[in-house]
Amino acid sequence: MALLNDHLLSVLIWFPVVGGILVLASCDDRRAGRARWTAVAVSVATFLLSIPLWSRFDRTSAEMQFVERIPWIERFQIEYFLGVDGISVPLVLLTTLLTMVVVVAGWRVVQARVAQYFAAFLIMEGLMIGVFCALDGILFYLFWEAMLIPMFLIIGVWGGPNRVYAAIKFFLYTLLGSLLMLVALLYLSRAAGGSFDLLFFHHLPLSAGVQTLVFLAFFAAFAVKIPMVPVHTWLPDAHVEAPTGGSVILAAITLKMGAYGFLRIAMPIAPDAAHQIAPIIIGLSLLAVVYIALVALVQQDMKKLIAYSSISHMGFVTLGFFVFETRAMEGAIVQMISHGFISGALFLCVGVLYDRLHSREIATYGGVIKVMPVFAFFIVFFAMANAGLPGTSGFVGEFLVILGTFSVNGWYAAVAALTLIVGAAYTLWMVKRVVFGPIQNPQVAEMEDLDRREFGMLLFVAAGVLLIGVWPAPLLEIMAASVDQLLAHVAVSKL
Amino acid sequence: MTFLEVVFYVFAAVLIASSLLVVTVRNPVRAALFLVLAFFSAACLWLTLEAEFLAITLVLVYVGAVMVLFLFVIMMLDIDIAQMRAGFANYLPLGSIVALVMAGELILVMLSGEFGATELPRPAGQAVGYSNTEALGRLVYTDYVFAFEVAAVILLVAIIAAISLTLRRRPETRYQAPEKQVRVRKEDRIRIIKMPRRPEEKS
Amino acid sequence: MIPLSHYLIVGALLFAISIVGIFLNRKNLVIILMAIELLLLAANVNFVAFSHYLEDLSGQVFVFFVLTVAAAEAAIGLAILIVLFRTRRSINVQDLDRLKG
Amino acid sequence: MTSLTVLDLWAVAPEIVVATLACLVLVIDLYIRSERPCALAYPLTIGTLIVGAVISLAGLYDAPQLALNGLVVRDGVGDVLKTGTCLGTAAVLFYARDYAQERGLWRGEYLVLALFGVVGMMTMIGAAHLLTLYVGIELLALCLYGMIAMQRDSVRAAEAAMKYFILGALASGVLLYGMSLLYGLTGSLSLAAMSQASATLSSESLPLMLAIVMVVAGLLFKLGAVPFHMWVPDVYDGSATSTTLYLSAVPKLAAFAILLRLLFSGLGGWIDVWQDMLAVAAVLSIGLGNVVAIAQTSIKRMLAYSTISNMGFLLLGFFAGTAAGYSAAMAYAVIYMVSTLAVFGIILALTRSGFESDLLDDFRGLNERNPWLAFLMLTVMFSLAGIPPTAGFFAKLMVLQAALGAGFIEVVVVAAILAVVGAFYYLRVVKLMYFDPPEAGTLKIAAQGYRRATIWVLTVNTILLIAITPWIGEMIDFIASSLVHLNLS
Amino acid sequence: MNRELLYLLVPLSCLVAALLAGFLGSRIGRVNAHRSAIGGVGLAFVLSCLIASDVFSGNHFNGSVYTWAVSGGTRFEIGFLIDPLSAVMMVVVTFVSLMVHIYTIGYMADDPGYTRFFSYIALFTFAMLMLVMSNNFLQLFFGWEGVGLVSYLLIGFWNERESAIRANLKAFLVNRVGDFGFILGIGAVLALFGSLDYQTVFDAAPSFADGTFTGPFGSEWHWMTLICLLLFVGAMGKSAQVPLHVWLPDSMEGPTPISALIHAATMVTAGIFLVARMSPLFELSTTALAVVLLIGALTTLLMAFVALVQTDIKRVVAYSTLSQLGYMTVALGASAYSAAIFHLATHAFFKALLFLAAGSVIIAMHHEQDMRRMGGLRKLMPVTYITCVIGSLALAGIPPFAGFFSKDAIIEAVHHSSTPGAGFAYVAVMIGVVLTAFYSFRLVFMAFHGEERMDAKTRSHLHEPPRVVTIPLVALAVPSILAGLILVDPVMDGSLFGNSVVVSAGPEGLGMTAAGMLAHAPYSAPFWLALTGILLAWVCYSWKPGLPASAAERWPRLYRLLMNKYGFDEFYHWVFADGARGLGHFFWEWGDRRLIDGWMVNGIAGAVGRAAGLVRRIQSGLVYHYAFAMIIGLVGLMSWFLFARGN
Repeated sequence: MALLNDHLLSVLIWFPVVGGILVLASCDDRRAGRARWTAVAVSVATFLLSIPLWSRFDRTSAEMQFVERIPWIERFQIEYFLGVDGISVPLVLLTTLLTMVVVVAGWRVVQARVAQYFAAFLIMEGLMIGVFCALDGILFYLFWEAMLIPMFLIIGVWGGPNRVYAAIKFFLYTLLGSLLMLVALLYLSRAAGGSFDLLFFHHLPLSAGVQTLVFLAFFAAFAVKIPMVPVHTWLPDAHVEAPTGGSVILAAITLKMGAYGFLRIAMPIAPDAAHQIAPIIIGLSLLAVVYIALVALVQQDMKKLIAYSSISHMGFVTLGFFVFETRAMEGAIVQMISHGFISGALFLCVGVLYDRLHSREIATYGGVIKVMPVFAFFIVFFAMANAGLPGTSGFVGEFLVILGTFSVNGWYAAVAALTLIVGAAYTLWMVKRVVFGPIQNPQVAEMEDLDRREFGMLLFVAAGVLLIGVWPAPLLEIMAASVDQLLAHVAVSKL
Repeated sequence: MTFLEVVFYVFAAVLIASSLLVVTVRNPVRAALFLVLAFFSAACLWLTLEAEFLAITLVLVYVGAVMVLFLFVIMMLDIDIAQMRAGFANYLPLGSIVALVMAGELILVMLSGEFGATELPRPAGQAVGYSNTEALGRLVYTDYVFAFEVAAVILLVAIIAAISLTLRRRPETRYQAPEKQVRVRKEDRIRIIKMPRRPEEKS
Repeated sequence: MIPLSHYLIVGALLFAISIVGIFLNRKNLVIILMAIELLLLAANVNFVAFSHYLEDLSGQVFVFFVLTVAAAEAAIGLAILIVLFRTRRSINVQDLDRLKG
Repeated sequence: MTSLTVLDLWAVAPEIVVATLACLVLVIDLYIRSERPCALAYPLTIGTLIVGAVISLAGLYDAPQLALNGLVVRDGVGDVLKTGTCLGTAAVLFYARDYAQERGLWRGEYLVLALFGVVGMMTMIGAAHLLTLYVGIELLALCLYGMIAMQRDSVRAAEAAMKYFILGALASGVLLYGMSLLYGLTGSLSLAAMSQASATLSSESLPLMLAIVMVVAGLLFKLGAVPFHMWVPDVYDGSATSTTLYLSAVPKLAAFAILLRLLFSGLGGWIDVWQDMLAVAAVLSIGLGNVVAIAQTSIKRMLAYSTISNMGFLLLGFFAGTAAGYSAAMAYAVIYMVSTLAVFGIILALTRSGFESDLLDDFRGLNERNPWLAFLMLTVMFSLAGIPPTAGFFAKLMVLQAALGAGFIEVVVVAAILAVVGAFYYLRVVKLMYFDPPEAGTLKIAAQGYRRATIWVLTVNTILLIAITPWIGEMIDFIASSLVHLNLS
Repeated sequence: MNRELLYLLVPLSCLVAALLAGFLGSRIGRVNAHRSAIGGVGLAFVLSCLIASDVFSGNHFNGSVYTWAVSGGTRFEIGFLIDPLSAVMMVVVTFVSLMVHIYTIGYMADDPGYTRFFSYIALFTFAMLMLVMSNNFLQLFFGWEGVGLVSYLLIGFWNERESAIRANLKAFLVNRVGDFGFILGIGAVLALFGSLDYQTVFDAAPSFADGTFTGPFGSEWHWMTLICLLLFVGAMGKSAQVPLHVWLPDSMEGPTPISALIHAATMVTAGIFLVARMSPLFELSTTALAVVLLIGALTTLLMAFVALVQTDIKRVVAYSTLSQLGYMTVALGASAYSAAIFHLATHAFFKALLFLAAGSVIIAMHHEQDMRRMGGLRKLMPVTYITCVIGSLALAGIPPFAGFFSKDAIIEAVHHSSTPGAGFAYVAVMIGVVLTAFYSFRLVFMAFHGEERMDAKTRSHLHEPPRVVTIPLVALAVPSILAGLILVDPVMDGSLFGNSVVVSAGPEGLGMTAAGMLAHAPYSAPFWLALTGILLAWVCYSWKPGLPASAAERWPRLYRLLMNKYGFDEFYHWVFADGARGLGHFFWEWGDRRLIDGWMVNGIAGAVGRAAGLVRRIQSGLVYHYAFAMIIGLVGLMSWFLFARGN
């Protein structure tokens, strides 16, 4: 119990990693069932372990909590330094929650190299939690990069026909950004007298020029990960080719790592540069909202469409960050969580269809509601959530961001609000062509509705979407103190 | 011009000329012979520097042993000399430019006067009875004994390598392998082949 | 009297000639090996000259070792040459192009 | 002239032991014939190397000592590197056995040359004098020429040996010429004396610059850095894989040692002269190595270019000229050696008689043929690419940090971007192993007997690259502590 | 009983009913599904009536149910504001909804999506109630979008029909255009007032009345104008005002009960309700009011003309709805909020009636909607006929039917309005009166009078639909007759809505009473204009049926213009649908695929690859090349150091 009290974060990070390694080591394809059940057990256990994070978190404090800090590489003052604040806690929970869903989603679909598949997800879970908890620059980078490996394999091994291109593109794109971030971290460490403590970096005085360069380096890493226009093109490819679970994790969590990086690293370390560059980032965000939405409109591939929709929604997140307004920023964080659920759910939905007909082309389908009414209910629900319907989580973030942005600049808000129209347009147009209409493809007529497993996982996610939509107060409450502190910190110039 | 200077300039000129010829002549045998000349001239130059032992060694070891080895190999390999130098002229301009640049830079540095040693006066000759060989021998067997041992290892390595690379059992020569003879079985020697009953039908 | 730099210039010229000899020669490997001997000679000339002018015997000791090494090198070089000739029936430098890219 | 003491002998004890036992191996192999080749020589060789490693390590924490009239030095860094050399060579020979046996290379001479090569490397590592340095370099070089050419029936090996010989001799000629100039300038061949001369000799001096250019050029050749890298791919490619393994993995430690001895101990006072040269070579090496590796179809050639780029990274740490830089470069060399051992070990484990496994396509679908080897290969590839949490990442981290600490931000940024290019070809191997189906007709890889043992050792070797992560700090501290006596000011 | 619980019960009973029918519909069966839905909505209706009586006895309520979120110091609440305005709306909504529920039992009897349908309409009632009962903008928006969602679902109810699913997408998107303005309006409110609570905002509004900001091109803008206009954009979307009206006619693809409920009686009135609710804000901006007035007048006029040429029975009613919504908007623009709500209420009854009557005809005709294939139904469907005539009379504004009072109140209000553009609006509404009368009776004459134009088979099956269909007709006919008479006095003297609508100054009230209006009617222009309209309709469609065709031939361009509905649809399709897709294609093809992926990403990768190939060729395999490279490197380094650095 002491282990859980004092080392909760470590447990959360390493438990799934070790679990993943065990799955990998102890199961081959002949014992796929064992791999599956072990994976489920590990992911559920991780989720249960993450609950205390929520329940024992002191919401009134903006300080780092559950802190663990021991020296690691003393020569370089690299520490094993973990801690969470109100911004990371929801993300950690999102990770543990969705990993469960993803593990279930891959249950029957993956038949080859089962143990490797589940192990990859479990290991990735731990690494992603690590990203959200790490407070040491190198530790952060370690988790950040290490996560690429399982993701690369997931896309490449279990992906679609063009998976190699997608996987390598994903990897290199991200790596390019990250290495620049590494250089920035090294530079900061040099300026800080050797330490890699991110919290110490927050208070490090830096000149305007240095801040700009450092910020741009971080920007390179995070913008790619989020992804922002124009470095987004890896995402549609990666999403399309990845297996369902990979798409879900990619959309739901890894994209959030980029956004999280802005909050935890880029903005507080280089506040003046953040202010200075904010108009550009806002411009790119708005470009994402409109340009990407239009691009999404013409996609023929469902996954690609959802991928583009993700980019567009993540545009909201960056917009919310860089107007430096409490409501907008909180909205943006809620948007991160909500997008995790919704895009994840949409990918699951596409996965359900793909499992049946092995096609992601919109044109293949049509009239699905006739044969799969329950499924149709879910996909319409998630589509509506994606379009930001009130009562779903998709609304909360968009609403708060637009509101917050408006109080800063009406024009920004006006452009952002266009998503109400275009967002609905591409989502519902897809729904129209897939779910509604007459059945034109005879294969569609033979599709079976959701089985219990699929129903369960979609219901689970839908419950989350609905809960956040109807009552986002707890979520906002947990992050409020941290966001306030962050904004207060960013408001003070370092010059 | 003293005698020493005459000796120096003459042999220096011969050295340069013969080494130029080494890299330019068509026939490798001649090249080897020019190399001998070059080494000989160098040995003479070294004599002007009172490095008697080394000069003698150069002649004995190089001219006597290494160059003979070279000639031996050239003869042994029986190379077609006629086509050896084709196309040489094509690369000459580029080669000479590089050579000139390099030589120019090196000479520039040597003449720059920044060499601490140029200020050094040419030392007076050694006393009578001074043995360069003995002095060197003392050094080599005492101060430099470790290097000497390593050099010995180098020679050993050269021997091992040269032998193991060149000594070979000729494939055309047949050796007896008693252990194989003992172990041989019927199947290794006789193969029973099924033939069509009437071979003439095959055609 | 002959200044040190003259010896050095002889060495420098030998150096330049031998180096150019290595890449100018496109046909016969043996001559490349000879150029290498010249290259070592250039360094030796320097060493001996410095040794004399510095009145320090260690330079000559060095040359002694260089000569030893050079002999060993020549032996191995020629051995490799023979191996090469046996496998390829040629010591033409231009034929030495199976490994590339 | 000083008299020889036991202490003097203790300083070169590893060299003496290995050289003596090497002679024993030579004799034993000549006179004791057995059913299988080297039945006795092989264990003896491994034993020799282990003894060498133990003796090297034995004096680790002694005070540094200049011995044998200043020809050699025994200090912490030398001990660590000698230990690494011995152990690395032992691993090389361990991995190489089956492969070399199948190709008729497994002869006493091969082992003896490998052992004498170790003696050469140790001599380089312990060198405190230009002469020791030179004979050490030549000893190693001659052994390598011999080992490469030993595959006598192979056209490629002979060609590789010849190329290596010519270019190596050219480089050592240049190095020697530089040394002669240094001798002339400082009046001494001892590195310590040379470093004292830096007080009086200005770094603006033209002859000095020339000398340093020559020396550095020679060293860069030994490292295989651009523009003296041309031998690397051809030699790696042409040699038998076991030899490639030997010459790619172990001598990097010695190469680092001679960099350290010559440039730091000897020419440390003129750092501003060689620093820029190394920086340029570093960037060019990283760039060229990474870019050209992409176009390769043979894994050995690809790894050769990877070596070029990795040596660039090593230089990146080294040229910083700080304590952190040297220890980073040394750690880089060690980690690089371990990675290289692993990767070639895997290649060797995949070969069978008549099948070289040296093309990238031979790795196609390895995950289905042998998932464990595929996983090991994956780990090494990510380590070489510098992706965390592997040791390769920390190696790169340290050198980048050192270079940044010395103020070379632009160089670091360029290196970082080029590393992305590098990641591509490592990923390609992973892609082949994991994403592509195996080619029809390729067998599953069965492991039994010696091969099974090899795979166990390979596993330890490879997993070390990840498992070290929690203790990477200790490892770096160990390496750095071995460097403290070097009088780093 | 606790009041708050009571209020909560109204929407929740509908929600529970919707969930029951929706999720458990297949388990509990059709009958139980409709029972639960009707039960829920019926309960809501009864409670609404109770609440209304309570409210009119002076018990207003404004309080929150729960805190939805707290962010940046703003509390976002879910809560109720129960005042006369919302009470009236609640009663109207629940009543019409209940009627439609009952009617549905008959209308949808054969439909496989029976339970789903009940779930939807119950859910709709829930959303609409949330909208009208809200005490803040957040919940308003919630309900606002909720009705949009249900409307989407219901228009596309017959989801295998291509036209239906196209119409529902269109409806949703056009509504979203309105919401775009709406959410920005909410943003502006929050930015200005720091709260989304009605009461807080309304209380603070006067002090911000003159607040200005600098808009584009340096123009000065009043905050109030901006807020009101943005909110009104939302209202335009929901209430289908020109130019955002295009979705409403298409929404007739849904089942008829839906047309009655959503697209006539309730959802489309949300915009009207919104503006009335926001009267404290609109009153502060004359500009906004003028815009409202103008848009309303335009809608009235343009849509009424289109209604003249429609032949689909439902579309005629739909366009009449548009035109009537225009009336209400005009009233809002003229600051006659009470009149607008009054017309909203009466219109809800008679328009629902008309739709249900049309639906009744459609059932009888076996889903034939073209009036040119009807005629003479009067004898065959007497109940439908009579109720339909009642509805038409109410719509045409013939005293003493409900529409007369409300419409007259609007006309009077516009007449006396001082809002800029009131003159134009007055003319528009006057013309509208004629047209309204004309098209409503055109329907009556075409469908129920004259010769029977349907085919024999249909004719043989033609009969009055069952009770569940006719009872709601009758039930709706009653308020269509009486609602005006009863309500006009309290509305006009301001006692009904009290302070729930705010009028700064102007024609509100005008001292009209039921008796006075009835007495005044024969002397007023609207009355005679309406009669003229009916007469014209009789002339054209009963007396001389060839007349319309010859008129169409005489003015072909005008006819085509009207038939094409002024080309809005084509224009929007061309500009927005095709435009967006074209732009999307362009961005994707040129931006993402060629510029970013092709040129930047793969281009760089390709360049690296080519460089690799190039450098690889330098590695020629020839040893003298290698030596040369080394020597060049050496010479280069030498030269660099000796010349560049040395000197």
